[in-house]
Amino acid sequence: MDDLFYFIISKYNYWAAIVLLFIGLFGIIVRNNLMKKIIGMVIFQTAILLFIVSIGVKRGATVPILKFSLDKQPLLDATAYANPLPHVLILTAIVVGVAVLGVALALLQKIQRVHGTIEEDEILEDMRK
Amino acid sequence: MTWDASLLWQFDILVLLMMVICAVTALALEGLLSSAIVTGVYSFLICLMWTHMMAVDVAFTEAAVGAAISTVIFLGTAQYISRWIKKDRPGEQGIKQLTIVIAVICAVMMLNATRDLPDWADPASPASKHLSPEYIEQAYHETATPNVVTAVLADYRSYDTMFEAVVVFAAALVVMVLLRRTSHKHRKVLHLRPKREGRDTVLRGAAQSIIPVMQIFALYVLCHGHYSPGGGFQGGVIFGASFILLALCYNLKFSMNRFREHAVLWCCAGGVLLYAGIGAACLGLGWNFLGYAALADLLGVSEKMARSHGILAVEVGVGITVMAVMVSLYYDLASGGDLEDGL
Amino acid sequence: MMDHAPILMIVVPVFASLALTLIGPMGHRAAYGLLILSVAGSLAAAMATLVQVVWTGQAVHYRMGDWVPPMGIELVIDHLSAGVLVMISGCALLTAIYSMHTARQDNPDRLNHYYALFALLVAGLMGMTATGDVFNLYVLLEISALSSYGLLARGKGRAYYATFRYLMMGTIGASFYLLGVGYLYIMTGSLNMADLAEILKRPELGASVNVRIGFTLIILGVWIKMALFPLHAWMPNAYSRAGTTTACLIAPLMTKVSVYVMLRIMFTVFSVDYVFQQIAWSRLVIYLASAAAVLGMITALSQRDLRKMLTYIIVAEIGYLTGGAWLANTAGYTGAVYHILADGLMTLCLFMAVGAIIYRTGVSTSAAMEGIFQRMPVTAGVFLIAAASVVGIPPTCGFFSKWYLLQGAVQAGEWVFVAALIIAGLVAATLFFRLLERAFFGRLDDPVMATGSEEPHTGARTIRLNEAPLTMLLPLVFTGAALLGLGIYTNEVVRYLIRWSVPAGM
Amino acid sequence: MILDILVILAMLTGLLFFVATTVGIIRFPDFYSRVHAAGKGDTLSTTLFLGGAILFLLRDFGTDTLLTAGKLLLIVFYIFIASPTATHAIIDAGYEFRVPYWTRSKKDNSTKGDEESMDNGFYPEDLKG
Repeated sequence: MDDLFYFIISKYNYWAAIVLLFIGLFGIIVRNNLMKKIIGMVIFQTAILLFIVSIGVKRGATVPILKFSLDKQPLLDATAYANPLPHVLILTAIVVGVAVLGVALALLQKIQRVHGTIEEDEILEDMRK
Repeated sequence: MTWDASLLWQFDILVLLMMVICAVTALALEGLLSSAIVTGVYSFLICLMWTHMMAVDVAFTEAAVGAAISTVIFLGTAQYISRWIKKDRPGEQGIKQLTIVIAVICAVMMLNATRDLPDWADPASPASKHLSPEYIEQAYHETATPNVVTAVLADYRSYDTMFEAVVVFAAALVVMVLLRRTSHKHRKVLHLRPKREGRDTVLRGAAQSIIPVMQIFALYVLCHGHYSPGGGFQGGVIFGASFILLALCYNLKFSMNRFREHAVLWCCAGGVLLYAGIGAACLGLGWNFLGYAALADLLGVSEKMARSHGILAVEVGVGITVMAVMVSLYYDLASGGDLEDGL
Repeated sequence: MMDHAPILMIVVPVFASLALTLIGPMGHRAAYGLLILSVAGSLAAAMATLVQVVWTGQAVHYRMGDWVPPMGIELVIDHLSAGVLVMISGCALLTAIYSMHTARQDNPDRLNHYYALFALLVAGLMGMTATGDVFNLYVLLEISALSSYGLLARGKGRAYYATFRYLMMGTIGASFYLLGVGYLYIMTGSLNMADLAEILKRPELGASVNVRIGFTLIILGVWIKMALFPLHAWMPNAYSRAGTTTACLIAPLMTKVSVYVMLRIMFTVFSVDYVFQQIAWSRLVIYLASAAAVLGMITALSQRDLRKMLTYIIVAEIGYLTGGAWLANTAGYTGAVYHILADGLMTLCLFMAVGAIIYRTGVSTSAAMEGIFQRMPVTAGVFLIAAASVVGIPPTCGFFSKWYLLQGAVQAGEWVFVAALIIAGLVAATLFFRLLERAFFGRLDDPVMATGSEEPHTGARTIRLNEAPLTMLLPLVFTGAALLGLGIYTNEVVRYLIRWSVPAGM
Repeated sequence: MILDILVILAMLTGLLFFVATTVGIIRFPDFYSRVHAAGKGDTLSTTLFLGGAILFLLRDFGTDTLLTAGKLLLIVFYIFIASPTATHAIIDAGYEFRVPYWTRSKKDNSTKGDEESMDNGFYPEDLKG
């Protein structure tokens, strides 16, 4: 029982990320509305970010900002701070995500103007004409 | 096999569960506005999760970018498209169903494979053992920056960060090329935009009291990034958000009188230019690209302090670009590109 | 300055794009000149690096900010990437020169922003090729992707939906790549390619299912990006509806750079042993590649729109490249790498020639080819060379890459791939023969031509020379000559460049 | 000791108001009263809860705790300004678009009326919520 408990609490974070990932992918594939596809894309991306940030967590570690002792010396114990590298990667990835989102929404407005709809099947019909 | 109580797994599971619910709701709702708002809620929850994972810089960025700016540009777009989705028609769904089956199989395989992953929050995992201790132990001695994330972001991996600024610059450029002042001849748009005079005293009063503080706070976040969570992105986004708030409480024209179209464009490119220019200056001084230590002689400080100053300078560059790009995206997306009025 | 060539070839186009944005609406000529200058600078730096690499026989390393590699980011330019870098900047320079008229035609407004995105795309592709860091590759992948969305959406009407689909697929591909990098990072703790390769040699990681998932996700992401057969649906519409300049720039480069990334991940980050012994899907991949080659060519045969036809030819070529890379022998690898260079030039040449024809006739279906030999003899001649290269006729480089691929396939005993190569070649021959027949014997008084020509048609059968403008013709002729030149100097290219990059253990 | 009791009391009251707000948002019949519940309850409960947190921090009095308490106080202050303003803006927009309000006679189809009214227009002020 203890083992099972330990197993669950040491993996649940990855499970949540993978479940969210596939919820997002499902949204992109199945939904017919392009706005919903974009929302699916956002969820898909953030799920990956969640997965990568969870690599940086260490038990008993705190925020990766160095603490100082009373005589102004930094406390440089690597186990005391969370891993900063995934945070850096994800900062970059978040900004990339919002850039892609902006472009996708601009395209969406253009599609609405040209085709008069943002439902995928109606656009395809409109294009066949 | 003891579990440290400092990680509240109960709290985590609750937040993650709520995130899954939000994700499903955002995709299932029929109103597009509501799904945009629920996506914002999802972003806030992920922020909470990240704060709890000790990734404060990331959570800060997600709060400013994911929960605030993304929601605003979602709503800005929503006014030009229909508010409700139509029910999916039955019909040729064969390929979609096949894809879903494949996706579910992949999901099961990946969930199964998590058994082999290092345990969550294990201090002995490869990622915690290999590169990261060196960053934590050396960053302060080499860059005089206590916030290790800032040091890694703007110095060790500053080449990435430069291109990150280029990415947002490219996004602003693409959106501008796509939307701004293009002809509206083909427009079959549901025009739902309400007339806004901006005469509401309560809103104005609140904006007047909040916006200056926001801008000061943004500058604080930008400049204090060495010592606390924050830096160029977060500061830039907050500064940009202050102009967006101005546009929301008054109107778009009012905000554009204070931050003109040309100035926005100049700031977009200028920030990246500052960043890449510092890199090139280091190159000119005989070091490699973005080797801030080259600035030591110029500034009359030690190499360590030169790196610290270099980090500050590139953070300012990133801040300027991100601020201008957020404003530019808002101007274009909220007004449908004609910059007349919107949201 | 020689030491800094690796970074200069990436940041010079970035500076150019900033300048194009900052200076504001300047004359068309100034913007055009600035673009050409920056891309030429990039090409010069790439050439210098290539010479250095070939001369010393060693990879050039450039440490960003003087940080030692696993901590900082480094650029690594070895024989493979040096060749691809020269190909990218060369193609970009030719397209930039070519764009004098077409870019202005496609972009009546905001020409400098268009050129700024052009420069950013070049910077992104160069950066992807030069980098030695897997995460940095993701960032640059997104730069090239974002700027290509902007460029493709400059096409008319229906381009928006096609671009939207491309954006969705591109984002899924890039995200898969990022997730794969995340899996590798969680198992190894490193992001530097050389460091990763070192760590991944450990036997316990070789057997790990999560490393395998990471590899699969990265390869899947790259396949989506390069439009390998079942994942190619986004590409034909996106490319065929773009403006001429955009198509000339993106069609040859984006997919080839993705193939390069696949090779990099397979052989630099992972190893030959891992990919072919531990993973062992090469049989399956070769079937996919064969299907891509045959079906791509057959679909191309059924297209009426010229550019759509060329896009399906790219789908087929991606099949050749992927198949060659997964053959697991030196000949196949040589063929694949050589074909990256050859196919880049071939595709560029075809798209330029078709662009010139469309520019003069205003028609984009195969009817535009009617009587081209009389009207545009130079363009038609270069088109003939490019067609010969796609089919694989001796003096052109297409023959040699196919020769190596066939040799590799026979050595590996992959008869399906051999058959696919031969069938695809025959279909390509049919396709181009049909076109060239119309081009050679086509009648000028075809009603389609009457509407397309610039002056009202008089009904006379006079042969009016109506060649493309010089700025289009020069790069076109140069590309045609390069196709022949690359073919003639095959031995040298293989001996000095490709042999050096063959991964250990192949 | 007294401080502890005060902290617990403030936080509990805050939570109670949060629950009341949630119940109000779900149970109230029309747009206006729901927003009213959200605006009022949210502001008060956040204030109380953060007030509790400030008191908790000030138990061990020092420069850094005082600084943190000051920051929290600023957050309280700005929520106190922003949240009612947002509520005001939403209600104002609803009023301008003539969203029908609930009366006792319309009790049966009140929810339906609300849904229909949502269709009438777009509320830009939604954002500031």
